[in-house]
Amino acid sequence: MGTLVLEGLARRYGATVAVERVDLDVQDGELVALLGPSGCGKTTTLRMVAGFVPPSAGRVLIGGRDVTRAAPHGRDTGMVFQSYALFPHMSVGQNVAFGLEMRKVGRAERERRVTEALRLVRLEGLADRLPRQLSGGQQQRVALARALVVNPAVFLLDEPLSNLDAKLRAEVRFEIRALQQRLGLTTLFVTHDQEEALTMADRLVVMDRGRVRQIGNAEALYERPADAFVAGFIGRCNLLRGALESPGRFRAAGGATLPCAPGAAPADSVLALRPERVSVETRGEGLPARLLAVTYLGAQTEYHLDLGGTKLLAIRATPAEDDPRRALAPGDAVTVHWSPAEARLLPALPGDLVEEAA
Amino acid sequence: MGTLVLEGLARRYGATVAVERVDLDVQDGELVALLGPSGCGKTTTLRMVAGFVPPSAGRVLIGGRDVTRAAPHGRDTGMVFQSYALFPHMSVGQNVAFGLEMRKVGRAERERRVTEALRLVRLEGLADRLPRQLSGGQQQRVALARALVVNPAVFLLDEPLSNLDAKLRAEVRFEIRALQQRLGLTTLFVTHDQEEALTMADRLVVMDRGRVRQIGNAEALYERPADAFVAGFIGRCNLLRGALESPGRFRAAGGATLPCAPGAAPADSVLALRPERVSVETRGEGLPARLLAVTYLGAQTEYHLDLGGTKLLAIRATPAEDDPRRALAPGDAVTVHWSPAEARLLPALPGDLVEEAA
Amino acid sequence: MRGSRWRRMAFVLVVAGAYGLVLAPVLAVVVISVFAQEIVSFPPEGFTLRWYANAWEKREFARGFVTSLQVAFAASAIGVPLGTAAALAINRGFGRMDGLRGAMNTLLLGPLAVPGVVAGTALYLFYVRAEFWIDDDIKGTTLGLVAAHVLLTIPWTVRLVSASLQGLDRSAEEAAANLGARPLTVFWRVTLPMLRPGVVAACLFSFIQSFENLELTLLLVGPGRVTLPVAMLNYLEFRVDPTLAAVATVQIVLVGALMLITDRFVKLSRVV
Amino acid sequence: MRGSRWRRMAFVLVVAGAYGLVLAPVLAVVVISVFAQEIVSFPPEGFTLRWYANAWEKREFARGFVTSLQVAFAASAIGVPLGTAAALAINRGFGRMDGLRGAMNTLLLGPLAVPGVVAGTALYLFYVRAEFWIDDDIKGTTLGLVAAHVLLTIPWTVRLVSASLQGLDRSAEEAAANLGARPLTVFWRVTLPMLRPGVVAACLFSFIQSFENLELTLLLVGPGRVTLPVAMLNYLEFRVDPTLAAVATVQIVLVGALMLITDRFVKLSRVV
Repeated sequence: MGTLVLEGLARRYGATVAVERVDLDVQDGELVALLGPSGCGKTTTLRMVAGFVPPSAGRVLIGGRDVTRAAPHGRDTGMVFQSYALFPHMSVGQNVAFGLEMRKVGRAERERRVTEALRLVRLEGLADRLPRQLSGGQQQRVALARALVVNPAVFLLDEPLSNLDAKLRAEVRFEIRALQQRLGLTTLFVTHDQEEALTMADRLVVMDRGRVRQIGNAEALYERPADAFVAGFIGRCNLLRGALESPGRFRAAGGATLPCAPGAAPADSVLALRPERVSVETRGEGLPARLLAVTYLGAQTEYHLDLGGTKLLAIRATPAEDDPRRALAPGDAVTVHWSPAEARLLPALPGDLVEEAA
Repeated sequence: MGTLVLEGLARRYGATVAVERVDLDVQDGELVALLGPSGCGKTTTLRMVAGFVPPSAGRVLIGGRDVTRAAPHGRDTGMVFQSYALFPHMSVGQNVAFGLEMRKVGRAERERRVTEALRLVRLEGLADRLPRQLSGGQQQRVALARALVVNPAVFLLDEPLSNLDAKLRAEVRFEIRALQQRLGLTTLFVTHDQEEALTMADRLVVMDRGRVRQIGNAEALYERPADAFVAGFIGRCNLLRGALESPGRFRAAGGATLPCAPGAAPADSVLALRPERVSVETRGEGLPARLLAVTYLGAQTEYHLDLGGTKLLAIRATPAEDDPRRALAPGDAVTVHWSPAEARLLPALPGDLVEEAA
Repeated sequence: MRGSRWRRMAFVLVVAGAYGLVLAPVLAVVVISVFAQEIVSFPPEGFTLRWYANAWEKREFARGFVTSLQVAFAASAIGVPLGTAAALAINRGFGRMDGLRGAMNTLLLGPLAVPGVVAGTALYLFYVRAEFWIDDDIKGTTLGLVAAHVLLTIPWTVRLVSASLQGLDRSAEEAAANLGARPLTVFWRVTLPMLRPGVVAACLFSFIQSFENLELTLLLVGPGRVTLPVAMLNYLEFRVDPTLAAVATVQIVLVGALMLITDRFVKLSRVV
Repeated sequence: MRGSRWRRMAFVLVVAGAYGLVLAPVLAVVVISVFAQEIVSFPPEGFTLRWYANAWEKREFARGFVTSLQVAFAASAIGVPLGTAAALAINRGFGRMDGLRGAMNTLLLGPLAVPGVVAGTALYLFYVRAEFWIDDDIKGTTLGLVAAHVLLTIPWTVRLVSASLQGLDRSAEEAAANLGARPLTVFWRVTLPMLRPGVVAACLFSFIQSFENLELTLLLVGPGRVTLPVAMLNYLEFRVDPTLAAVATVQIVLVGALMLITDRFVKLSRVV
């Protein structure tokens, strides 16, 4: 295994910028997720690492070696494709052996390593099947084995879970992470699913429209988002446009004045407040609010609130059966409260879509 | 609007049972969701109501009239298809007018009602566009308008949100529900997404392999699931196989003895325990457990626990920064606790897949 | 990146070669038709429309052209609706019997694979017997010719319409029924308009297939009632000169124009 | 439910009608070939293989059969690789230029639409000029005939292989490169095997197109070196009897067998 370094990597198609600039160090054995909505450039970045897309600028270094101009077959990366990309005319064993064959590994050694790789992904005994005879989850594991068997310096995963159903996805997520940690694989992982990225990655790179918005671990991104886009993309978040009225007091566009963290705020700032940090009480201190809707979701309950013209979402653990909050209905008056430090002022980059609480 | 009654509705294809038996009363103005995994028979049930699939047994009554043998065009249902099923060669206006034309509504009246329906779904001014010129969300609203404009007795929705992206889905969900409540539409709604069903429906019908497992509102299904399948399908749930050792003490297959609600338990019973009802402490009273993994998910943190051979999942609100639980790492010893009443003994029907906590 | 540039050049060469090979004779005939001399020398001695005038004077060509148009039009008008109905029946009438549907589709490839001259001989012999039975002329009549050409158009129509049918979203038809449309109304208002690309392409190809057919036609035309391809063949038997090139050029232009016009409405390369 | 039963019966009738129409002459010719009398009467007077013996004795048919096989084989062997390369080049060589690709595809439909006799005339005139220049025979030679038939096979091959290419998951090729395969290895080990259905169908259809071609061939065959369809036409000119039906039956059986065998390996109704 080795390290992966991206230096000022960019890709333009004519006037269209697919990737503006990515700088990234992936440590030996680290799993880094590229996370963002579709069209953010994450897949293009991965494909530049694999060599399928030539960069317009910047460098790719794998294990310290500059491979920016190397062909895909000379890069020593192991990629797992979203569609799995198994060879339909080869058996599972032949699929897994393909990379070893290309490396001119001898027959006996090849068979040993194929068997070992299939055991690793728990597909012993299926070597003679054709890919179409396997379930989606099994095909996915064949694709993993095929990429792993050649011991690539860098492991690349392109939305490997998006074709699995929800139940299987949680399971495979766990498996891939365990495998990656056990084998110490240097991994770059592309996904649009924040839960997937949070669960699996050591560090996350949040991308949007070709730009890197923030790099950090799950906690850093969730607790200290760099801007409104990151706050809205990682977890749910109330994002309110407005302006600072006085230190610690934010006047939201809707009309309400809300307590917030002290600090300077630019003109186009946004107040970011996590819905689960907003407490809802039937009485007591806090801001008065009116309930627009209550949605029971089992473990949690969503409260859609109106604070004098400003809409706010609160998510609380569903109150116990005997709690008066259990009986709350649309139209009821409640008081809401949050620690001012939880209400952060964040810059909204031009073009960011700042919405009402989802 | 009217009521919808299904009496012993069943559909077999040769030896295959698509729907074994569905009995259901949908009240005037009520929204009922058919919820279940793919292949559970929910779509077949909807299509029997619409008349596209002739039932093998049972009756369909719309507004008290038996329409079991009526052709689709004689049923007075308004269906919104998963693919939207807009007529690609007709403009938006012509699409919406189609049903009125079939009902021989005069030109002036037709135009008035089309305009009104498009206004209702906020698509004024797009009547002359072709469907392919609209976004997915707009097409979805045209499909809604087309079904609504004829004032059908029963409104049928077949996974209407599954082709929208996550952001839009939450929004449209809210819109459809508001429209349905405002117009008092009697609605049958098919979905495989439990959150969608919980958010939108007055009552839910949980189906599995052609059978109705439970009918009730969100709270009834979540708090008082009828069996292990419903407990696992609505929200997340620890489902542990085992046997009652003594009243209030359950011996799980893994080896641990766990406190549970008192009551009789059949031989093949399952202990159902919601992960968010399991508290995790670094010290204090409770059962000793070892942490297998901790997953930070922003608002919540998942704790994968090992209780003497039995695996258990706990989900807690992420502890504050200064809480000692914030520093918990795999391998640490913790104590877990739950109110015995929360650990219910449920029957597991033969063939039910009872898994480890997901 | 260097390798990929060479590869691209090789690609372009292959494409140019294949196109050159396929189109060269066609281009050659167009060129020949406007050269002045009967045996072309290089450089050409001058351009002329003399061969076109010559072709116009030979009335067999003009008559053949009209006959071909009539027959092609009639055969398409009969064959396309029939083929469309058959395509619907094959793809819709058999419910869940996928195996049977596959067999029907393969069987329909049969006529495409039966050599034209074999089919022509078959029809000729068939007509001879049939005339013997009904005691009236069939071969040599326009009716007999049209009937034969209908056979040409049906397999093409079934294939093209089937392809459209398989890409068709059936839920649009269900939506129409749900909105109160009876089955026939669903067909005319929703199904048929959605099949338009396939049906238009079927009309075009049926017309061309019939218009250009020689093999099936050769034995079935009567004296003095020949189609254009047969007229060309007859002319060739006693004389070869650029007149034929002129006639061929007119046909190429006609068919090309027909394809271009159709392509405006339906992207042929997507349907065929 | 009653209405749907009537509709189904109507469907079955239409299908039966269309198939009957298309297949009737073929069946008729098979039946005629085994009837004893020259003019069929009903009930038949007896079955015989006399017409088959007769066909065998006419050596032109056997020689034509062999020539047809040789030409069809050679034309396919040249045309299919060329057409496959062209299909790859068209679909792969133009990067993001979708408009151009569409134009190339439509242009390739051109030859399908050029009447066979027009193309034959064009080639004949072209060969006459070419002979004049290189001062050697082309028309009448097997080489000239094969060259002409290659033109038949290329458009079919390009169309069939293009269809396969468009359904091909390119990420499989990328996976191979990622695993260390050089471009040529990727082609031989991954791309070509994945295109197999299209290539096999192209071979079959190229062979059949060449084997059954009359129009293009008619003017280009030399004396004593005729293909089977031309031999049949020549025979027809002086005599019509069930011998032709016997020859036709043999061809139908051959082509049918070829299609059935191919269908075992590649589901033709899905590819074509």
